[in-house]
Amino acid sequence: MSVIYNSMYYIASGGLILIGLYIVLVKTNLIKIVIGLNFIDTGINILLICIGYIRGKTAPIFSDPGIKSTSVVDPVPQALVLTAIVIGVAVLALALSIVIKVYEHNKTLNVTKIKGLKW
Amino acid sequence: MVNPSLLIGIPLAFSFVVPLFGLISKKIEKYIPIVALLINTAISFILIPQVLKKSIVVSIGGWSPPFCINLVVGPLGIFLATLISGVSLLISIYAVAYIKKEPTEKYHMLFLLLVTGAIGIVLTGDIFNLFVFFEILCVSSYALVAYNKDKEGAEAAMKYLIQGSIGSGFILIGIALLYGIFGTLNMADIANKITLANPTFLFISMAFLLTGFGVEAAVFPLNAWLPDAHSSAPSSISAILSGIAIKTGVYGIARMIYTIFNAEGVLTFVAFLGLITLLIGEMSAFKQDDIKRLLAYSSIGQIGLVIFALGIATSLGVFAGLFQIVSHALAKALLFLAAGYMIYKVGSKSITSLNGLGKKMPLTSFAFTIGAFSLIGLPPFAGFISKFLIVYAAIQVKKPIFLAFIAIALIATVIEASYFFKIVQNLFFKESKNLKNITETSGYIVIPIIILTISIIVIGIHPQLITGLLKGAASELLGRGGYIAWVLGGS
Amino acid sequence: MIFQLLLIFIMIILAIAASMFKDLVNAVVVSAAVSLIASILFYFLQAPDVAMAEAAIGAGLTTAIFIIAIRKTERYEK
Amino acid sequence: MRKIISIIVLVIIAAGFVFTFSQIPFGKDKINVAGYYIERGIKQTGAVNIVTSVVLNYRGFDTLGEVTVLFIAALGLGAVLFIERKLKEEIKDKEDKKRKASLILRTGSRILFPLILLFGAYIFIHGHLTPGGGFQGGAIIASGFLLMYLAFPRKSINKRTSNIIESVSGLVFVGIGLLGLVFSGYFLTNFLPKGVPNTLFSSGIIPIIYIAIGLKVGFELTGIIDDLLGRSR
Repeated sequence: MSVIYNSMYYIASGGLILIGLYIVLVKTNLIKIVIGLNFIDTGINILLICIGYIRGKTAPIFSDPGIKSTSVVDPVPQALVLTAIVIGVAVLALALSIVIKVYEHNKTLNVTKIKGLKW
Repeated sequence: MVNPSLLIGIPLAFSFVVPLFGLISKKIEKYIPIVALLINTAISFILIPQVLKKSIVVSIGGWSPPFCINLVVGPLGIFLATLISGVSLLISIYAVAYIKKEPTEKYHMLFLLLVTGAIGIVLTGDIFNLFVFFEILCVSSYALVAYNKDKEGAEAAMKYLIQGSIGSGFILIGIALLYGIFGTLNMADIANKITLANPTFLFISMAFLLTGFGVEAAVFPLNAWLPDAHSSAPSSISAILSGIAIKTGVYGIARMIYTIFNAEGVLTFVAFLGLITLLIGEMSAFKQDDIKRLLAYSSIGQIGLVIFALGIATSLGVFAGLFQIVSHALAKALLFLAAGYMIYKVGSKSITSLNGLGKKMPLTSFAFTIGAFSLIGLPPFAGFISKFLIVYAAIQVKKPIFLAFIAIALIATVIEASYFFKIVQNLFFKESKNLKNITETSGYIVIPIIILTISIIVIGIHPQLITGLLKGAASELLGRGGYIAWVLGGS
Repeated sequence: MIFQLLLIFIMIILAIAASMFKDLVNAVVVSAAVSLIASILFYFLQAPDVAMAEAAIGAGLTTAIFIIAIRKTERYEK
Repeated sequence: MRKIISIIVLVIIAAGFVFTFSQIPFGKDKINVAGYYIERGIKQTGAVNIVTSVVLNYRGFDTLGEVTVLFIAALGLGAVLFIERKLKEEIKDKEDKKRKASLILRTGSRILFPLILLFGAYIFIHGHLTPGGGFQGGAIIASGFLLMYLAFPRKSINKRTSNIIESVSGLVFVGIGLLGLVFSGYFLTNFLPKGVPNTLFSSGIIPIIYIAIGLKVGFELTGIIDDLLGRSR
């Protein structure tokens, strides 16, 4: 049982990253590809938070005087993930604006029908 | 003492200021990048002698490393920062007259932010901060590649964005794995503890990081985006992407391999990859008909040469690689700027349409020729010294495999020479067809072209101007103990 | 713990479903649900700040941006 | 063909994940540098929320970069989707005739809008005391504006004002960093008095920066939505 407990979050993050990569590599619709990039970001964020988690400890906020400094989880990955989430949404918004531009020129979102996007 | 954090703070602050100046007058905003980058170049020149005496480590926020983000201004960092500030200053002068398409104020802000990102990458001493600056560089280049808003630009930007995002995702995975095992993000601190971890674990995390930086550096299997992105961006942006942005990817690779992981085992493989990149780049460039695509493929080839030189990993090899970074940055910026000006005048990107331009635009054509000769490696230009040194360093290693590498590198140079000679011949000795009223105007476009030409010749004749800095930079890359000691204070 | 396991299971299933839908609006709504579940997981992992950011940015605004983009382009994957 | 190659690549990456994740024990205490922040965070920065003190003080430079990335995305989006003014008016007229929101949505959002703004402001002002901060608060403000966009298709924010707010708040962030350089020799130092922890007026520069970030993020995200909808004036 503890094996499942210890690995379930890792499976979640690794699974999301792999599904995202699969979408990006295999799917042909541009918006689908952007959804895939979004999944990759979410997966990495879960991975980072998992790394910082310590069993049985609370969030690193000392608003209650009873919380001791030995009983909180690692705050650094949380700070990193905050940064990563905002960067993710920024890239995503830019990506979608470029998708709209590509659609205006080609009238399709299918990468196999767009000459410049075949790879 | 000037604080090196100004090198990042000034372009950032000036790019935030642009819209406020836009309220006063639309005419001022295009000069702001010049002012900001002029200050930056001045600061980096002031810092060079200080850094050569003793490397500067400044913390952001006032705590001691490894507990805060710190900037490590060693010889390598200040060398690249000076190169970035100088080249982008020249490109920003070019852009004053070149960029006419609305919204120009957004172009100038994005340009300044791209430079901020590049300088941040080479100066920071914290691996997550490196990722953040890497994203600044990448996101602003995605936007700038699509700046023309035409069909090719949008498609190239999309391709670049998808591959770049996967690359930066891989970098972030690598950082997460390193944090999970070491509990720290400071690069010197990680380097200090690197022997404590499982080697296979380290290899996998290094593979993630190198793949990520490899996308930006356009190493062989990851370079599908580069020709499209560089050829469909506005020419000033092609110049900065080819001259500066790829180099930051190379810097990332070098920093990871030499300083953090100290991975001697992969160096021969890296040299091999560099060589493949060189060969593929030059062979594809040979077939091109579009001048900007040709230059883009040639950039791939030249970067392959840099990576090959870094893979040699003797002090002369690394020195030669860094020299090649300088000569390629100057020459390729010059070529893209000159080609961009010619395309702007002629209105077509095809090589044959440039026939006979040598008589109509003597100065630009002459500058283009100098840049091309420097890239091929003809004396007395800067490219000659770097290519000669790379070959010499590879011979000195005395491993048969490196001699085989040299043969391939020379073949690539012959290919390169043949296509550049073809263009130069077209420029000067072919009859012009319909180029009646094309004239060269003096002004903002010509100034950077002249300065770049002069600097290529000057460095070619007096290489000792930069050798001191480059030697320091090479020994910084090879001597990782010194780097750790600067940051962590002798431990 | 069973609850968290269930959430993770649902999340993976939803992510796979998002890759299969031909209707992009469905795919986007499902991916918003993935973000929402991720935000709940962040809460369980003692990261309330991140949970809040993921819920507001990842599940809320991202979905809105996607929907606007789909409205400007086309809805069905061909 | 493409599918087979992709699956091979994915299997290799998955194998890498399995090996590396098994090396990092889940739920174990592996705090190294972070221990310093947990022990001294409150004394050194005055913020009770350690995540906030890490985000804005110990790793404040990352946050500056992150704000910059969002700024770049908003700029780039504006540059890519830039339309000439004349064309814009035509598109606007066409769209207006098509859509009109229902009465419930209009009235409801009119009531909710100030409350959402207030909530967003609360979140970023209390960033150093409770979970939340500039990014979360900014996103909430932006979602308030999104609601207004849905309810009133004819109206849009004044792009000029929002640009000025973005620039000024960005400058406040950089300016505070430079002030720290002036006062104590380090960029982004917390040079203001720290106050009593767990009260609103504490922890020096953190609340000021979070207010600047909150406004900046809020208006940038609103600007992104506005540009995507393509009807700013």
